[in-house]
Amino acid sequence: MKLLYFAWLRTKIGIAEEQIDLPPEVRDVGALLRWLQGRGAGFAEALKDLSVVRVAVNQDYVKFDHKLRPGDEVALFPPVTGG
Amino acid sequence: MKLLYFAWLRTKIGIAEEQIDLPPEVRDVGALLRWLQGRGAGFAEALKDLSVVRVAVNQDYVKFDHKLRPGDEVALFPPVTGG
Amino acid sequence: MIRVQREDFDIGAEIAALTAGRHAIGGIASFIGLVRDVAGDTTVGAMTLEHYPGMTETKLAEIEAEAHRRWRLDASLIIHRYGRLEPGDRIVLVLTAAAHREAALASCGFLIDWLKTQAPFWKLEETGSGDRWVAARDADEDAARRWRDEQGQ
Amino acid sequence: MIRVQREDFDIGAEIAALTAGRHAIGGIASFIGLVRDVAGDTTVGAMTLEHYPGMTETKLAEIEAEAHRRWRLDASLIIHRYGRLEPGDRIVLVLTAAAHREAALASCGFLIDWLKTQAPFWKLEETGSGDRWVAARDADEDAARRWRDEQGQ
Repeated sequence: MKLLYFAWLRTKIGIAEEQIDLPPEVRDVGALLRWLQGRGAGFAEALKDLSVVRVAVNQDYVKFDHKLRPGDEVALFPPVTGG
Repeated sequence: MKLLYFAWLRTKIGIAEEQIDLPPEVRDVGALLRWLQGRGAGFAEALKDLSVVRVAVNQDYVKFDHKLRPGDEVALFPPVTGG
Repeated sequence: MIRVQREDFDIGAEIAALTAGRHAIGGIASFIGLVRDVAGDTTVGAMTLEHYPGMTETKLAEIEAEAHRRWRLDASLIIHRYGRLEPGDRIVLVLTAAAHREAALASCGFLIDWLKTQAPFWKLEETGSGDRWVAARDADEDAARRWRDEQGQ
Repeated sequence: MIRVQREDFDIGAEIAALTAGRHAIGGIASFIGLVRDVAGDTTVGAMTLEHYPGMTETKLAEIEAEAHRRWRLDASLIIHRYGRLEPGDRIVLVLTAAAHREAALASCGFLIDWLKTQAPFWKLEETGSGDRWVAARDADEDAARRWRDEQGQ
């Protein structure tokens, strides 16, 4: 699965993009976020307040109960501030 | 008093502008319009439906009860259609 | 600023002149009105815009001042043309600039709605069956009325 | 049409290209967003716009299609820039063209409100006290929410 991080999620985590194999028990977005929180201090800090984390799967906004599949492109980012 | 006519009021009356001396009994806009209606066929035709006649005195919109004074610039025109 | 002119205008140049060096501006809203080649089910070849010189400038300036009372604007511009215009020609430009988009967008809508019912212009259309004066649209009066009871921000 | 680009844009040229020869168009509404030199009480020297290539284009196209479902539009254009921009620089252009002004003005407001909450862009401001990511404004979310229950025309 491809993971992308944008804006301050990227700078706090320290990487823009990674390829990971999900543990089998991580089946939806919420489980992914909890699993990522345990991957180190940068992840814990970036993901400590999930109310300001938005998730897109395959470039479409999803809720935390969205089911994940191998090969998904999952992006994590703060609320958008364009325009 | 200077009288100005615009758009189809001008084309029906046949003049764009005239200088007139008002009879003393014509004291407000309503009286002026009734007096003008009696000045000939063009005036009668142009002013037969006063609901589509707008009046400006000294370049400001006024109602038919607006009092007139010598030297006023009075303009008659249909509802505006700019923009 | 207001301008009543026979000549065409260039929106890019007008925006540049209005906003040059003014870096507190975050949003510029604009509206351009064009001559259409249809009116109802009739083909329009051209139109002539007549206006009331003097009153036109006064009314546009009043309308602009009212927009500045209702919204916090950094700059604004109204250009209205008169004379003979053909389909596709520009008739009117409204520009509003503000720190945030809400004020710019709302005041731009206000200005064009208000101008349609207050500025002394009249359109004479050239159609296949002769010339005809354009009648005022009830929808324009309704659009202007909407602002009478509304507050700015 | 949508474009996501590093380069600046020229509103006059874009309007000309979008509306050339289309004489059923009576009104063109536009909004341009600019980089401000202030944010709250802080001076901003410049900003960098990051985006999510791929998703940005998809989202902008969806937003534009939604505007065409809600209003009868003849043409529309969204240009959004990314990269480093300085105060006074243009960030975004929204253009909508329709037979009448109501559809053009309303859809222009809809597009910029919607884009602010849906298009994946993030602003990093350079301030005197260092770089900082711009926080989303509640007012933007409110503005977008307003359209969710509203009908087009």
